[in-house]
Amino acid sequence: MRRFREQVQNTEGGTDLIIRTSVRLMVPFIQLFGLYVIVHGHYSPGGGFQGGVLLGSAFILLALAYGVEYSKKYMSEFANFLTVNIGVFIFVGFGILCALVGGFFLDYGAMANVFPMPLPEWRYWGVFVVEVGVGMGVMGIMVSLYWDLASAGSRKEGL
Amino acid sequence: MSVVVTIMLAAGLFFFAVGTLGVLRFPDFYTRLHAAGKCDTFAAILTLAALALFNLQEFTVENLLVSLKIMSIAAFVFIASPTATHALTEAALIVGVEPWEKKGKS
Amino acid sequence: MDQVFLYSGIVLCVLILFSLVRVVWGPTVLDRIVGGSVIGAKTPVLLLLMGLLYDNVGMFVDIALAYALLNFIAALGATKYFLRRRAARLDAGKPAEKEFL
Amino acid sequence: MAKVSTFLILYAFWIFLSGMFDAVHLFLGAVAALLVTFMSSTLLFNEESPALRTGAVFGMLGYLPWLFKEIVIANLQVAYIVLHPRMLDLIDPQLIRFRTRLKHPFSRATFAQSITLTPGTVSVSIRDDEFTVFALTNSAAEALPGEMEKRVAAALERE
Repeated sequence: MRRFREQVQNTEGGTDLIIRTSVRLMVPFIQLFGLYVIVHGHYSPGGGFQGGVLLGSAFILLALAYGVEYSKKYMSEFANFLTVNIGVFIFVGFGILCALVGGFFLDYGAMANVFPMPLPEWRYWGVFVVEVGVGMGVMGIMVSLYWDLASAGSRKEGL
Repeated sequence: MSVVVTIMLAAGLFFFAVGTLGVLRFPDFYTRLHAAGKCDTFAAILTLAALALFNLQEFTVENLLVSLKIMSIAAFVFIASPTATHALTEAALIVGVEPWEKKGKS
Repeated sequence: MDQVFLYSGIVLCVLILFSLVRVVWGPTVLDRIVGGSVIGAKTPVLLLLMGLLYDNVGMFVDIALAYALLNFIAALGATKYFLRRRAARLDAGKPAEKEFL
Repeated sequence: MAKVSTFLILYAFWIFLSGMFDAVHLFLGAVAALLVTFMSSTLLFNEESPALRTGAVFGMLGYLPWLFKEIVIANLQVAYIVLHPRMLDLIDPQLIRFRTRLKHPFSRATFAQSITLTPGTVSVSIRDDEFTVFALTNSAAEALPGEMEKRVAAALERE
């Protein structure tokens, strides 16, 4: 038994086929589930934050199985940067837009002043836009937090 | 229908109990993983199938979709649980957790 | 039928309590991870039972799906973390710690 | 081809996740499925995966019932060992290694997962074409690779 263990230890760092295959099969469905949670935030538990966490965890799973360097093929650092900033921009920008047209911050009903649509419709679409923004921001922050913490700042290797 | 659901639920709970007992009783880490990996997968699939079947009692489209979701949890567990078991075993072997060996063997 | 679900939920809670023994007293860190993942395998079923008792399965099934998923990531991540920590200690010339194993 | 089938599978998954058939949600589902297809189309079907061949799908359908029967046997065996009062007499843990004839990475991963789920064995690692397996009892150790490898080969490696 000891001899076997030494042999396994000496070949450390080999490709781990099992984890890779199952992660590869799971990740697209996890991403779709995250998007579903973001879109259906009104009717079921969840919303922007939870969906963002699920989307981010899909990329974290990819980085765990394949390494940070490989997972950047699916989510480059620049794309991550863009995602975070556009998400925060959508959230804050929509809130301030509501304030500019005569309501409070994030007061979706006020948007009816500029673009006539029934009030419940505006509530629905306002929540939807803000949740998309929150989801993008949370997802990007989760992924970049993982990259920084797991590779001690170098963003090369990962766990 | 409800008899079948009850039997499947009871069987699932029995295998959950076996898995937990195995995790408590086995002598070392690797043998514990045997109990945890196998019994939990099978018991989770059994209980989830029972709940999906119960949910289909009144057959509507909505209930069918919820049952399909429950079965997708089962499919997810069916792929994920052996993977986690494999990762834990390999990690323990690399880190060097001492295995339990039968007395009288070299 | 609600009675059956209620008692099943109670049995699952008791089993989770027993699994906690392994989490608290497990001799090695990896034993604790196994205890955690054993609890995590029972929790989606418990959530669904709760959903059936409250007549709101459609809501709880989403939570159960997300829980099963995050549980898998937690087990994988913890495993990778301990592997990496050992490798880092060996690279720094220190012996691999025995107090956790 | 791979992208189209990924999109179709993801869209079907979305429809049964969502459960709403109005135009807005179907459109949002199409957008989400396109987004995921764009992000990770090389994950679900790539050169490692034989899943695009229809023969492999039917082979898998034939293989799963047998695997399920084996899982039931495995659980009964574990239950017998756990509930036996003198458990330590029954078990004899040991590591074994063997070479596999399977060529395809996907079928190797399937084989490893099946080993983990079936009686008395947990797969430890795959290095090149060598499997390391942790067996709980002597009889389980002697039974490998055995019938299961033949069945996996028949299911997935038919050309």
